[in-house]
Amino acid sequence: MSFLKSREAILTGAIVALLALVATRYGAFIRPANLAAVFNDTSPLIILALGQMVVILTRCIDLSVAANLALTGMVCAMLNVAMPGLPIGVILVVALALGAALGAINGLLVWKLDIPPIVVTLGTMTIFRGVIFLLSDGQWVNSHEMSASFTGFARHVILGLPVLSWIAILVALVMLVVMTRTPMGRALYAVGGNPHAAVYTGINVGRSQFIAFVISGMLAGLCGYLWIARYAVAYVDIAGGFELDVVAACVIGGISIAGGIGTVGGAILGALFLGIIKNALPVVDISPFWQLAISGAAIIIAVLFNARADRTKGRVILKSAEVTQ
Amino acid sequence: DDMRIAVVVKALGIGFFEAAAKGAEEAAAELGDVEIIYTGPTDTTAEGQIEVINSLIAQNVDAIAVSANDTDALVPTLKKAMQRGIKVISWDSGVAEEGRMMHLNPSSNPLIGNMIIKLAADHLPEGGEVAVLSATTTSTNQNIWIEEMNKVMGNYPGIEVVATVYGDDLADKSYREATGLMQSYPDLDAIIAPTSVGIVAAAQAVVDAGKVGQVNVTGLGLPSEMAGAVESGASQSFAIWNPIDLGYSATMIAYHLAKGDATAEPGATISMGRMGEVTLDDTTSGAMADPFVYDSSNIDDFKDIF
Amino acid sequence: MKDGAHWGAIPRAVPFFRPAGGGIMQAMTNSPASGETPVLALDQIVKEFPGVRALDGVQLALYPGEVTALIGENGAGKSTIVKILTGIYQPDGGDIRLDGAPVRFPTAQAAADAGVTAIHQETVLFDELSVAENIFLGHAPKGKFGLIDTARMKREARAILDGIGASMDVDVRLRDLGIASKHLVAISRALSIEARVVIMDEPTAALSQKEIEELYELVDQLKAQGKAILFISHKFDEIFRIADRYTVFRDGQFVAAGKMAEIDEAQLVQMMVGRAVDQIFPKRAARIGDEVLKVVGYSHPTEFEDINFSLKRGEILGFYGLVGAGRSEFMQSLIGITKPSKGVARVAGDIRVIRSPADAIDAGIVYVPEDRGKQGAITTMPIFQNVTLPSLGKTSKNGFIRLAEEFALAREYTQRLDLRAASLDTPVGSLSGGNQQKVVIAKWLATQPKVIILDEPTKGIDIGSKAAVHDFMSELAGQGLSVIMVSSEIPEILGMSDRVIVMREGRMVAELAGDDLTPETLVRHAAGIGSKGEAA
Amino acid sequence: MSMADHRPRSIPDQLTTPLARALKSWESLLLVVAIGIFILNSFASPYFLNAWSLSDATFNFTEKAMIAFAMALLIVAGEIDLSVASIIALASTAMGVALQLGAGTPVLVLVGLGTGLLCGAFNGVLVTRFGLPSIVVTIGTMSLFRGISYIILGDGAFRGYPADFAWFGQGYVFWVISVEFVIFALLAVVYGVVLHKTNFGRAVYAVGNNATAALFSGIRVGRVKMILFLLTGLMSGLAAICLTSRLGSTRPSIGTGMELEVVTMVVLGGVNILGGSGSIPGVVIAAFVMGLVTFGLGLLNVPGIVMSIFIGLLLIGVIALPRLWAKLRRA
Ligand SMILES: Nc1ncnc2c1ncn2[C@@H]1O[C@H](COP(=O)(O)OP(=O)(O)OP(=O)(O)O)[C@@H](O)[C@H]1O
Ligand SMILES: Nc1ncnc2c1ncn2[C@@H]1O[C@H](COP(=O)(O)OP(=O)(O)OP(=O)(O)O)[C@@H](O)[C@H]1O
Ligand SMILES: [Mg+2]
Ligand SMILES: [Mg+2]
Repeated sequence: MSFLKSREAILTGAIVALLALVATRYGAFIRPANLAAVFNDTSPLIILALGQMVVILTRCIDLSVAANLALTGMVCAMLNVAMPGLPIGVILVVALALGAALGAINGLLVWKLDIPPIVVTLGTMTIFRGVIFLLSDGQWVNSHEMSASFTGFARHVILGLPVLSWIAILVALVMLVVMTRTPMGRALYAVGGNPHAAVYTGINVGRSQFIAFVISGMLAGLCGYLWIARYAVAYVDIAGGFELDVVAACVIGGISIAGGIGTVGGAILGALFLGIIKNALPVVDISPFWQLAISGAAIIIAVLFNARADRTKGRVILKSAEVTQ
Repeated sequence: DDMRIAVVVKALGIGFFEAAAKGAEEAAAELGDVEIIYTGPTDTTAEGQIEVINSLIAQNVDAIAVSANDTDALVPTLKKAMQRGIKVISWDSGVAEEGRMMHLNPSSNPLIGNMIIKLAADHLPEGGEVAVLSATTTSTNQNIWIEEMNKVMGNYPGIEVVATVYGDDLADKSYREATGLMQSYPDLDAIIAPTSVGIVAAAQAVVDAGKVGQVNVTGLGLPSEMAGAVESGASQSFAIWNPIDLGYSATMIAYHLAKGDATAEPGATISMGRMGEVTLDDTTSGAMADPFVYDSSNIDDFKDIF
Repeated sequence: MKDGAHWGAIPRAVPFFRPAGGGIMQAMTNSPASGETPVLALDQIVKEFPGVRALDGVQLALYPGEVTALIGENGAGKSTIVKILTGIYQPDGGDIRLDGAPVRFPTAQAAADAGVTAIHQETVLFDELSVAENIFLGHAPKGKFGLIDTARMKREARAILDGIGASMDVDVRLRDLGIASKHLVAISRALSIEARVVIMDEPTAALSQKEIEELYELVDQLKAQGKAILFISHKFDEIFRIADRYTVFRDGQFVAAGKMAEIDEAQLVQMMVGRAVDQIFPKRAARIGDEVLKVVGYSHPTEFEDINFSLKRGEILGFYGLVGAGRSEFMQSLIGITKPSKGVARVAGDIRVIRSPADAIDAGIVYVPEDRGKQGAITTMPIFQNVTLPSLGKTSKNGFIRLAEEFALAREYTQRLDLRAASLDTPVGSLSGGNQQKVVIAKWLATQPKVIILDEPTKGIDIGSKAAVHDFMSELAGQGLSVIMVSSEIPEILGMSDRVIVMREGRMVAELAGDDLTPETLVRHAAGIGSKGEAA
Repeated sequence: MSMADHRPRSIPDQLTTPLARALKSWESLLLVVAIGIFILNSFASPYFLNAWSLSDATFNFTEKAMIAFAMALLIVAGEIDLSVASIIALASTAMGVALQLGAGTPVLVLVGLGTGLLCGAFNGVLVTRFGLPSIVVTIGTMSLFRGISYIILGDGAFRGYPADFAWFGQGYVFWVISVEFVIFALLAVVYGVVLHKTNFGRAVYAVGNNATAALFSGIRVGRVKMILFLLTGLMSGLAAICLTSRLGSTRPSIGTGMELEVVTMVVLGGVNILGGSGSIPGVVIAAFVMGLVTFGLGLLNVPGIVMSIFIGLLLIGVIALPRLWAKLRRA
C-alpha cells in the first residue's frame, strides 16, 4: 500500500508511461535488446547519481563529479598509453583511488574548513578541468592509442549485458545495503535530516559529509575509466556539464535538495527517466533542437510532481476531518 | 623585434588545430623573424574568443589569424583590432567580410560538399540511405558544406539523405545520435560526419552496434583519430585537408600582409610559401587546396603526424 | 497511553535489553544506596562564548540513586553544563570526575560510552527516520557482517516504548508524530543507552499533565535502579515533588547546593534570583473598555472549527487547553499564517481581511509565537534589527533606513523589558532562552499594537523573568492594550486572565469567567470529562 | 511590583566602531587581493598599464557583474538563479525575433528587458507559489529557456542589428569609459543603496537569515523573493542587450556557462552562498578581481582553462586561508 503511494512508484509509472509514449512512435524502442542498450547507456548516469545522492542526503552538493570523471578518465587513458600492459584490475583500482582522493579534497575542505559545499565543488570543478589540460597539454588520447583490453572491458558482454551495465547493477546493490543496513548509511541520513541532532547523537557531521564526498568521488572515478573506455577517447571537455544531468537525475528521483530524504531506488529511477528521454528523442524523430527544452520541462514537471507527493498531510486534530481523510 | 603573429583557434586541445599550430611554427621557422602566439578559448564559444582577441589587441600583436566560432560575433572586436593597426585574416572557419581583411578556405566549399557525398556514394554503386551527423547547429563550416552537398545530390542518383542530426562535437552525444540513426533507419548504409569528433564517435557506435560492413562511416576526420576505424573497417575512407598546410599558409599570408608586401583586395594574389599562391575572389576569400582522401592504403603514413 | 501501572512493566522487559552484558536494568541488582560519594563531579568548570562567560568556575555533584535539581534563571548556564556533560561543548577550564577519576568527553559518543545520557532541552531527533531508528541511531544492534539487525532493533525499541507506556508504532516516521510523542521517543532514546547518569533538561515542558505524571514515575524507577539523575526545571512544584538535592546557579556562577529537605521554596527563589520575588500574580484594577476584536466562526479544514469570541480593550483573555488542542494554529490563523476556510475578524468594528502577518500588523494584531527559535527571533541577526523589523516603517524615511532611530527604538523597548546582553548589535542567538523571548516581545511592543497574542509567553522562562512578563502584561492591559494569552499552566491562566476560553481538539468547549473559573472546571473541559462522566 | 525593584540595565548600542569592523571585513581582504593582483599584472606584462587595455579588460566582467548584483541579493535572501545565462539566450533570441519584425532599437531594448522579466517571473512563481527549491527549479529552466532559443533559432542566427543598437555593447561615453562600464557603475551604486540602506534591503537579509521568523514579523517573504527573481531576470535581460550589442548577433549558444561565473563572482564577493550575509561593495571588488585575473593572464597568453584554475583556487583560497589561519592560531 505505502509503496503504491511512494515517489518510487509514481516515478516507475511515469517511466512506463514514457516508454509507452515512445513505443507509439517507434515500437522497436521497447524491444528488450534496445532497453538493455538504453540501460547500458544510462549506466554512468546511474552510478554518478548514486554517488550524488549520498552527497545530497548530507545537505551537500557535488558539482565536481563530471570534472572528477574527466580527470580520472584522462589519467587512466594516459596510464594505458604509457603502460599498455597494465591489467584492467590495476586501472580500476587507480580509477577508484584517484576518484576517491579527488572527492576527499572536496570533503576535507567541507569538513575541516567548513566551506559551503557548492563553493568548494564549484572551485574544484574548474580546477580539475584545468589540471586535465595541464596533464594532457590539451591533447586528446584517441582510440588507436588505447589497448584493446582497455576499451574492451566495459563492453564485454556477460549474460546478455555489457560489463558496464553489470557494474551499475553491482554499485546499486552495494549502495542499497550501505544506505539501508549499515550504521554509516543511517548516519548519512541523520546528518542531512537534522545535523544539529546528529551532533547530539554522537555523529560527526563533518566526517559524514567527508565520507559522502569520498563515495561520490570514488564512483565518479570509476565512471571516469568506464566513460573513456566506452567512448574510446579522452580529452579535457569530456562529460562537460554532465554534473547538472546528475543533479537533475537525483532531483527527479525525489532526493530532497534539503537533505535527509531520498532512496537508492529513487536515484536509479531518476537517472533512468533522464536516460530514456535522452535516448528516445533522437529515435522518435523529434528535431534535435527540441531536446534541451524537453529535458528542461521534464525536470520542472518532475519536481512539481515530487513536491506535491511530498506535501505532508499535516497534523489533523478535528475528529470530523480525520474521518474524511 | 620579431613580428608577432597570433594564431587564434576555435578551442585549444583539438588535434586539428594543434596540427595547424605545427604548420604555423614551420612557417615561422622558414621566415625567421616571426614569433607565433598560438591561443584560443578552452571551449568553442564566441565570447571566449573575444576575450582572447581583446588581450591580443592589448599586446599590440602585428597580425591575427583566426578560425572563428561565430561568423558575426567576432566582427566588432576584430574591427577594433584593425582600427589599432593589426592585420586580421580568418582561416578554416570564416568571419563576416567587414571583420577581416581576407579569408583562407582550406578548400573550396563546393569541393568539400561534393567530396563528402562522393566518399559515401563511391561505396554504394546501387544507391542507398545515408545520414549526416554534424557538429553543433551553429557551426559555420558544417552548415555550408551540408548545403553544398545538397546542391550536388542530383549527381548521385539513388543516394538518399534520410536525416541530419547534431552531435554538438561532444563524443557522447555524437555516439548516442549515431546509435539513434542506426535504430531509426535499419537500412542505413552510410553515416557522413563532416566533423572530426562526430566521425570518431560514429565509427565507435557502428563497431558497438555490430554493423561494421553494413554502415560505412565517412566524412571529415583526422588520420590519427580515424586510424582505428579504418583498420576495423567501420570507415572505408574519409577526407581532410592537411591542417599543417593550412596553419602554414595562414601564417604566410598574415606575414605578407603585415610586412606590407601584399594587399588583401578582390583579385589579388598572395604568396603562401611552399603551398603556392592564393587568389582572392570578390569576397576577398580564397581556397588553399583540394581535400585529401585517406584510406587503408595511406593512413599509416599520416596517423602519427596529425 | 495505557493506564498508570505500566512503569512496573520495565523489569519484565529486562531480557530484551542487551542480554549479553548489564543492560539498562543491570543496576537493579545493586542496592541503590544513596551514598555520599558522587558518581559524577564537576569542579571549577569554565565555559566562554564570544562575549559571554556562560560558566564561571561552577561545581556540581550527582549521587547514585538521587535526583539533583539544577536551578537557575534563564541564561544561568544550566543547558551549557548539560552540553559539557554530554560532550557537545568542551569546557575551557576545570575538571570532570567519574567515580573520582578525571575524564574528558570529546564527543557525544564518548559521553554515552561513559554512561552519561541526556534528554536535551530542544528535541534532537530525526523527522525522516522511524521511531526505532531514532531510538537506536548510533548504537543499533548489529547482526551478520556488521549490518544492522533491523528486526532486533524494532523489537528492543518496542520493549522500551512499552516500558514507558508509549503506544506508537516503531516503524512510523517521526514527522508523523505529535510533539509529545516525539518527546517520549527522546526519553526512550536516553533509556536505550546503558546509562549511569541520566540528565533531563526541562523534560516536562512539552508534556501533558498525564504524561508528566508518568515521567515522574519513570524518574522514581531510575532512582530505584541506582542511577544518578540531573533534573532541570523552572517548575518549583515539580522540583519539590521529585528532587533529593539541589544546586543553584546564577549568571554562570555556583551559588549553593544542598538537600531539598533542608530548604523551602522562598529560600530557593531567593538564591536563584538574588532577591525576593513576589510570586503572587499581579492583581490589577480591570478597566475593561469597548470591543476591540470580534472573531466569528473561524474554521479550518483540519485544525479548528467554529471559534467565536470578542475581546475588549484592556482585557486579558486566556486560552487554555492541553498541548495540541489547536490553540497555536488558531492564533496563527488570526495573523494570516494559516488560512481559515471560514470566518471573519472585526477589529474595532471593521471587517479586516488578514492574509499575512503584515496585514495583521496593519490591523494592530501581533503574535508572539511559541517557538521563538524558529518563528520568533532571527537568531543570526543583531538584537536591534530584530526589534525594529516589524516597525521599519517608523524608523525609516521613504524606505531608507535611519540607524540612529533604529537604535533609539531598540534601546527603549529592550530597557523596558530589562534585557541582558553585551550590546544591541550582538546576535540574538547568543542570548539565553529567556532573553531571546524578551527580544521577541520587545519587537512586538515596538509596533504599538491594539491586540497582542502571547503564545506560551513564559514557557521555559525562569521565575524572575516570568514575573517580569506577568507584570508587563498587566501594565499593558492597564494601558488599554488587549491581550490574548495562550497558556497550559493553570496558575498562570487563573492568575492573569479576566476570562478564559478552553479548547479541546480544535473546538471551543467552554468560556469561563468569574466564579466558574476554577482549576477543576479548566481541567474538566480541557480533558473532555463532562457531566456525562467519561472522556469524549 | 518586582519590575520596579531594580533599575533596567542600559545596553550599549555597539561594542566595536564601524571603522574597526570595516577594517576586519571581507571587503578589505578582497581589496588587498585586488590591489595585489593589479600590481602583479603591471609587473608581469608591459601592455597592462594602458588606458585602452584596462578599458578592454572591463568588458571581461561588466555584463556578468550586472547580473551578479541582483544575484547577490537573491543569494543573500537564500535563493539562487542558475538560469541567468539561459535567460540571456532567450532574451537575445526574442530581440532577434523582434528585429525580424522590424523593431528599432527602443523596441529591442524593451523586448530584451521584458523577456528577462518574464523569465524571472516564471522562476519566481515556481519558487514562491509552489514552494520549490530554487536551485532545482533554475536547473530546469536553465535547460528550458535555452531550449526555447534552440527551437526558435535552430542552426540559424539573427544578425543585422541597427547601428545605434551597437551603442550598448560597443559605445564609449567618454574617452575609454565604455557605456557598459557606466551601466555597471550606476548599478553598483543603486544595488549598494538598496541592499544596505533601505527597508527592502533589510527585509532581504531577514528573509535570508530566517524566512519563517521574517514572515511572522510581517515581511511579505514571497513578495520579496518574487521581486528578487524579477530583478535577476531584468538584469539578465539587460546583460542580454549589452552582450547582443557587443556581439552584433544572436545564436542560441550565447552566454553559455556564464551562470557559474556570476555565482563565482558573488561568492568571491563574500556573499554567503547559504544566504543571510554579503555586501555589494564585496561583489564590486570581486568583479574587478576576476576581470583583472583573466585579463592579466590573458596578456601572458595563458589558456582560459588554466585561468580557471586560478579562479577556482582564488574562490576556495580566499575563503579557506582565513579559516585555516584562524585554525592554526587556535591550535
Ligand atoms: N552557542 C552559544 N554561543 C554563545 N553564547 C551562548 C551559546 N550557548 C549559550 N550561550 C550563553 O551562555 C549562557 C548560558 O546559556 P544556557 O543555555 O546554558 O542557559 P540556561 O540556564 O539553560 O537558560 P534557560 O533556562 O533559558 O534554558 C547564556 O548567556 C547564553 O547566552
Ligand atoms: N506532529 C508535530 N510535529 C511537530 N510539531 C508539532 C506537532 N504537533 C504539534 N506540534 C507543535 O506543537 C505545538 C502545539 O500544537 P498546537 O499549537 O496545535 O496546540 P496548542 O493548543 O497551541 O498547544 P500548546 O499548548 O503547545 O500551545 C505547536 O507549536 C505545533 O507546531
Ligand atoms: Mg536551558
Ligand atoms: Mg501552541
